[in-house]
Amino acid sequence: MNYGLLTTEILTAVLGLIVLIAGLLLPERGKKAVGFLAVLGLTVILANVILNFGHEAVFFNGVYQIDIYGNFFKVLFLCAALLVFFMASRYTEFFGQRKSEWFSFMIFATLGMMVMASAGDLITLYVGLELMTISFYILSAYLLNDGLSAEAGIKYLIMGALSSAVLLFGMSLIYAASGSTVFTEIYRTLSAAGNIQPVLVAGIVMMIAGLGFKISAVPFHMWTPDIYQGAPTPVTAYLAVASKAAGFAALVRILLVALPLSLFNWSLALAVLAALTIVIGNLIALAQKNVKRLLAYSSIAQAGYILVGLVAANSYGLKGVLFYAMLYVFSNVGAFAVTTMVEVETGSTELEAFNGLGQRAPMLAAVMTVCLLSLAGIPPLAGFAGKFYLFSGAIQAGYLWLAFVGLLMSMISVYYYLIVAKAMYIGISQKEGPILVPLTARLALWVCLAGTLFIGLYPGPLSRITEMAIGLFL
Amino acid sequence: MQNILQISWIIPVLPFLAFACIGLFLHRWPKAAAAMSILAIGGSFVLSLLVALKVFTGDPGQVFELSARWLSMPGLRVDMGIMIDPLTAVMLIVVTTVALLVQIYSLGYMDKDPGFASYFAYQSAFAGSMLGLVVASNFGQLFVFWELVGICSYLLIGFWFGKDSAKNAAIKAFVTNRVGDFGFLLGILFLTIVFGTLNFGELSTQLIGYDNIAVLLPISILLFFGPMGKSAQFPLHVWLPDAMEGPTPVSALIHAATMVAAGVYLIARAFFIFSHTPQAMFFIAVVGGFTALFAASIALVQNDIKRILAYSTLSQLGYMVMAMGIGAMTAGMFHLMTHAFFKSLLFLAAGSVIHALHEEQDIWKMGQLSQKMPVTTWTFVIGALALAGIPPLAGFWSKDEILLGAYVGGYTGLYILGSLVAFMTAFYMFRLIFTAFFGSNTNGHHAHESAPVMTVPLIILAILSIVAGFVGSPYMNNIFGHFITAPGVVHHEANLGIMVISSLIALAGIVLAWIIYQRKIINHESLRQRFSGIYNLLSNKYYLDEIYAWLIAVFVDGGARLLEWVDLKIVNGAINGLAFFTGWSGRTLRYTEDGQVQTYALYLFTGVVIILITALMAVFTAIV
Amino acid sequence: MGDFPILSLTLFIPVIGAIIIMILPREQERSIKYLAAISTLISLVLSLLVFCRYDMTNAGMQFVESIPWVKDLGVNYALGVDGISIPLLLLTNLIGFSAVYASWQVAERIKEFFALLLLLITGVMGTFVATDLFIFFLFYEVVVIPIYLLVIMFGSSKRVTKEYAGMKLTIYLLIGSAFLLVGLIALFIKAQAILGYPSMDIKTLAGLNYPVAFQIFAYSLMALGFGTLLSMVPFHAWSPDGYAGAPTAVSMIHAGVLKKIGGYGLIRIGLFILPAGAKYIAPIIALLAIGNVVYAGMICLSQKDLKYIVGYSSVSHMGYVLIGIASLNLISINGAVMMMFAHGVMAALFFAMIGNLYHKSHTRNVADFGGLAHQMPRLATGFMLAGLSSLGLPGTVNFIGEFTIFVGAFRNYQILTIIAISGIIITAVYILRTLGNLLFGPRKPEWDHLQDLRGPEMVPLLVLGGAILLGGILPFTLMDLINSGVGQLLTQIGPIQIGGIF
Amino acid sequence: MIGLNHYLLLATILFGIGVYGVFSKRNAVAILMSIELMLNAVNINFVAINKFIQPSNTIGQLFAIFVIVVAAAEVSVGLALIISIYRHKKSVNLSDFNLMKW
Repeated sequence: MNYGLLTTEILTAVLGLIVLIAGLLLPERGKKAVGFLAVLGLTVILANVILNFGHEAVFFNGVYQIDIYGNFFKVLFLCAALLVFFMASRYTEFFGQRKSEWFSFMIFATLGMMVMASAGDLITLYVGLELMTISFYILSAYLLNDGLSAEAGIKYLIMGALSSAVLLFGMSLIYAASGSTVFTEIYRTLSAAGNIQPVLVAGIVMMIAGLGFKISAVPFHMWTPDIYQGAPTPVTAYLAVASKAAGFAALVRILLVALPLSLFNWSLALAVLAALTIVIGNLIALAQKNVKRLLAYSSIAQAGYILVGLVAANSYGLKGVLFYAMLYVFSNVGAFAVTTMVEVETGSTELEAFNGLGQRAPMLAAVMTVCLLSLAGIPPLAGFAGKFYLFSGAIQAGYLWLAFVGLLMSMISVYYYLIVAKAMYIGISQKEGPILVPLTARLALWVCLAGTLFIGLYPGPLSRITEMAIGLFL
Repeated sequence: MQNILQISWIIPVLPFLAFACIGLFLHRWPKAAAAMSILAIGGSFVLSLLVALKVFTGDPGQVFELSARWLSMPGLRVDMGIMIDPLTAVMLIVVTTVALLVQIYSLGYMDKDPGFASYFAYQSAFAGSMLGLVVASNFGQLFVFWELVGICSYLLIGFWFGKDSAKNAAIKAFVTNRVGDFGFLLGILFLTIVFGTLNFGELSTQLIGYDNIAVLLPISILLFFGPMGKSAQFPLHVWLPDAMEGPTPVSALIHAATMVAAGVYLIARAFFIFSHTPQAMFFIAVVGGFTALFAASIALVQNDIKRILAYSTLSQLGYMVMAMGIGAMTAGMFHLMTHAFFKSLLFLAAGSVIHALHEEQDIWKMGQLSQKMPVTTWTFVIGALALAGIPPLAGFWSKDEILLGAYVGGYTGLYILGSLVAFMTAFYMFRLIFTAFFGSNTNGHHAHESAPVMTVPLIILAILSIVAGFVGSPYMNNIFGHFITAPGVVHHEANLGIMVISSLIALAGIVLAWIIYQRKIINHESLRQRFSGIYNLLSNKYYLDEIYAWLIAVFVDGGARLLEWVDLKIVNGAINGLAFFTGWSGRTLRYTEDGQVQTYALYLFTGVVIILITALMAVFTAIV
Repeated sequence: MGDFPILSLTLFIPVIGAIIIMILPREQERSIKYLAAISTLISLVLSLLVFCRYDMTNAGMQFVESIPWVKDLGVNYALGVDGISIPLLLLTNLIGFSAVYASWQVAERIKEFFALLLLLITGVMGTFVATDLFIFFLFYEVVVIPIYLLVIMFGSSKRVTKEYAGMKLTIYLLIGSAFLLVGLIALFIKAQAILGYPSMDIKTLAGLNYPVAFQIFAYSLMALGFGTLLSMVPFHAWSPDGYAGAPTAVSMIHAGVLKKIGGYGLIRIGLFILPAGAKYIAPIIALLAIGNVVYAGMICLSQKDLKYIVGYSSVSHMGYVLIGIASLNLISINGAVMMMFAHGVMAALFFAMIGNLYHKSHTRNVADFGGLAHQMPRLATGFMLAGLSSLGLPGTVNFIGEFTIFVGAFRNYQILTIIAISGIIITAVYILRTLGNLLFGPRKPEWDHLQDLRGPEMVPLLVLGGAILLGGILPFTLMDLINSGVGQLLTQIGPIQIGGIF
Repeated sequence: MIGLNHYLLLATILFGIGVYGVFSKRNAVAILMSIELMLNAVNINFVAINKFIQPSNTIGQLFAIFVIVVAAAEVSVGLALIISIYRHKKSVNLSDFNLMKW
């Protein structure tokens, strides 16, 4: 066991604590440095992950696994966190004194996700998940004076706790069926047993429900719009991309390592869930007038697309899951970044707030348009390549109908993305003059734009990395 | 001299070059444009003469062919080429002569018209297209130029586009022709799939011994649709009278002498196909004969000088088509040639009158023109005599040969019909002459003779109207018949009896007109009143225009509105309905999200329970 | 020329132009316009070069470029042209160049306009030069968004608002492409199963033997997708409304080339890869094609708005292309490709003239006009040229297309072709009526202030009009090229699968 | 004798009561308590299963301890949130929190 490979997690924990303490110790004027510290720290950690990308190790009899799959998600979480930090530079002013703690909670949430991605055992998974979730309870309610934010916090708390209970109950049933909590052990015992016990089925279903909550799959998605709308926008961005990715990271590993299809065919059930998620997410999004809420429904639909890859559970499908999760970071953070700028400028995230953005800030409008269309899956943007993988996987696995549903709905989804574009380009804004975009935020926007375009135009590199990452399942 | 044939492709190209030059460079200089155009057609005329000389001094059966690849792929080949045989040579002479004279005449007639340059451009384009049609070596090329003469006709009919009537007449002409071309094109397509070639020579070779009537009959009938449109045969004749909205020289050239005769030329050119199917031939003969009678009857009561001539043209075209149908191809072509000369003469002379009277076309508002405009009058009379078939003018010989063909060929009905038409022709022509040129009305007193640039062409054409018939006269070896012939065409011995009868019939028509309109022994007003039913029927052209207009309004425009409704309400409605339904379901579904955490929890648990039950059921069924 | 990447250059010069335009300050209006004109001109010259340098004796893909792109999908960045794609590439650039000039009068947000326009042109071009299915599809949908933005920003609202028109156009076409995409992916997966390795190379995919049932399934999806883009009845509803709402340049490009991607796809992908499927579905397509010709043609008769007339007429003309494709023989497909080119230049010229007139008079209602030939003889010439080629007059390139299609189609579908040919009468009626009411008749003094075409406005007329006449008078220049391409394609499919009459 | 099934039944009933509480209560604190019930049901599960099925190791009991710890953290954050919200809204009634819907 090479404990050196745990540096990433350890460093992240340390960074979180340092940032927390620095916030307390530093004088009021020096608190600006906290954000800088957080960014610097995360960059170092990111560099560390990338440098050790190919190294694999199993800790404590499989309880914790460092592998490319996990590293891939760690890079994803770190990128997302960095982008969110950059783009939130102006927004953090709203947090006032509690700004420095915000960074630390974000880092702890990241740590939780990392643990989820690498967890090889139910207990570890649970701990990581709760670390992330509890951090997000706090982050969602961070603007305590804002009624919406507080409401988002309490709703997330209750729903989150509830879903944890369901998840745990499911875990306990799996434990009952297999007598173990380590994924590889579970598989070994169950495959030796041969027959399928109803207890196991109930356990799988409840666990899918618990994790399905995190990825906001229908019908466990109900919290998503409210929390996304109420939470501070950068938090929403992080919640949307990273928390969802972490949920998928865990779900894929559990389902494929501990409970593979050879054991029990969960794929049809997931396919139905995926289809429902895609359809309902997109349909309700059509009727939205608030951009954050619209993006929330859109993210439900996106979860449906990613699920398609898991349903397929073959090379293309799984690659698609990872691929899509990664591009989703760039596209969705880009969209939320623009939303953040608009919110800071106008104090609103209603559709009207975006009116005339094409004139006032062409850059913001362009990034928003590109990112939204990437989410819609329009070539040559990243989303198309991702969907191509996902639906190739689905068709290869025989889910032709799912590909039909998914692609049709993704074309319908263009409607609501274009409604935003329409507001930006032909809406008439109340105010005139350009919108100030700080340098850091500008950087985030450029990265999102470049990432979305690059992945779309040249998917080769990312596809090779995902290919390595899914090696462990095939 | 073979060289002259080698360069004969220049004949159709020259006018096209003139057209391009005028269109691109010379449209600001009308005089130069006109000079260019006349020079070009003059060149074509000279070349045509040389070509004709070469052809008519040679062996009648020889065919010279030259072609260039134009559109080709495995299974389809349309060449642009020339095919020179006696038939072509005759047509070349007719077309270039009349076109040249008409263009010269137009210098005077179109003087001071703002569109002078474009008029000559169109004239050149027409001349080029017509010559291209004439020399065509295959059906594809023929069709190309067939359409091109159509569009030139459209442009020239609508030349005075400021007038709504001209605009509508142009559209009517083109669309009616399109109906004919529709069938013609189908015929061509049939030919391609049956014989795999469109070349006249190859087709005629393949047709030797070919007797599958079931294939040839539809082909012949479909091909005949083309001539029905272009040569204005009933029931597609309606455009030609309206086409008189164009400038009169245009009517003379296109709608009397050349383009409308293209249909007849086509039948002659493709005679080797038609002659294979007696049924088709009979159909052609009947259509032609009916058109001849039908149009002549309408011409009896028309008052517009150009319309009388137009119906006369229709009637004569019917005559030619009938000739083709009864197998007298030589006679038909002969009549085509003589008709070209005397009918263009009549039109040009009428144009001279109209010009002098400042666009007055009603014959009842003319009168006593003979004193003011002697040249015009007497050339017109020569033309009319030729048309009526008074010996020894050109029309006599050609008409006589057709009647002879009908009589000897056993088509007695058609012979009687033809004679009747000849009588009517003589009558209505001299009704016109006695009223307009010799009548008592004094409206014409301020008229004056036209300029030499207009009268010289009249005189030349008058001479041609007198002498052109001799080339086909049986008393002068019938050179025409020697050269213009085809397998299946029968030449009959001259029949003096027929000649005398037809001359007498023509004379009778003239005399009757003289009695009624000059001597006024019979009052034409009271005649009109007595036969008011027939008169109205005839003067309203059998109400065909109205019937067509009604049919178009109901079926075409009504159908269009119906389909538009279908498109808007059903096709678009379905789309909008689907879109609305999608949006509606979104708007409805969003109310599941009611803001209450406990509702959310309810959904979560319900979801879990449903999936659980389904999964367990699936597992149990699998176990059981 | 060797390794010189002429196709990539042709493709990306407009993109470079667009990027520079985006960088240029908003005030540099002249430079922006000139830059757009120059970049499209360079592309046009390059594509003319390709046209001239293509070696017809050695048919097949030439000027090939191939770079491995995505390994696990078997995607290569592969470009190449043959006799089918060159005419369409040329068409794109002819229209693109003209469209820039037809938009010379755009006064607001010039930067956005020309940048988007150039992107649009690249997207369209890309589909014609791609020899890889993935790259093809990438370009296939690139165009959707620039079009939407151009429509809502610069379009016009008449019977329908521009917002509605733009949205309808976009969503309709995207939904069509969803079916197509399912078909493409299914094809890709199937081919992978047969080959044992992934490949997106169109030629490789075409070399495989797919089960007939699969071919029918995949081809019908493609027919649906490409058919929608080609405005196959009853999936045409986007077309008239879309053109009516779009600004001139977009209408030109959309009607001129974008639609043709549908036809191109049906030949290059549908027929080439899935010949047996094509054979089964062809009669249905032929039947719908008749719907296009007659149904849409009849609707033209009752339209009042110029753009609707041309919009429905383009639907009607696509019927010829469809029946050409459905007839599955060399002649008919040659004709279909020719017709695509022909209709492209014709429709673009029509829309350029309409756009010019609308810009000056602010109305497109035919009844408002009359006698315009008095005031605007050059515009009238443009309209006449477009109109006459629309009704398939010999001497215009459209005649060549229509005639060839008729000859080819008549071999397989006599009755349907006869009905289709009746379209030439319908077309004549509505085109001549429209032109008559628009250009001829008494002079109307309220239009005396309208200026005739001049300066840059003449460019579309000269370029597109020249193409119409040149192609019509010297058809072999294009037809030999097309024939080499189609011939090669049909040879590769093999004689067994493509029967003459079935 | 009391066997595994009895424990599992107890746990399920407890879980059911928790679920019932979540649906029937309006007070946020009460709902949190109901959720605690559900978590405790899980704990009973773990411990019982550990005892009856896999007595060789203590994974189940360990898991239960983790759950207790995490639940404590969750509740503490939850209560803090509820208190802070109560300061602003003067209510902990969940049906009052519906600013965001549809």
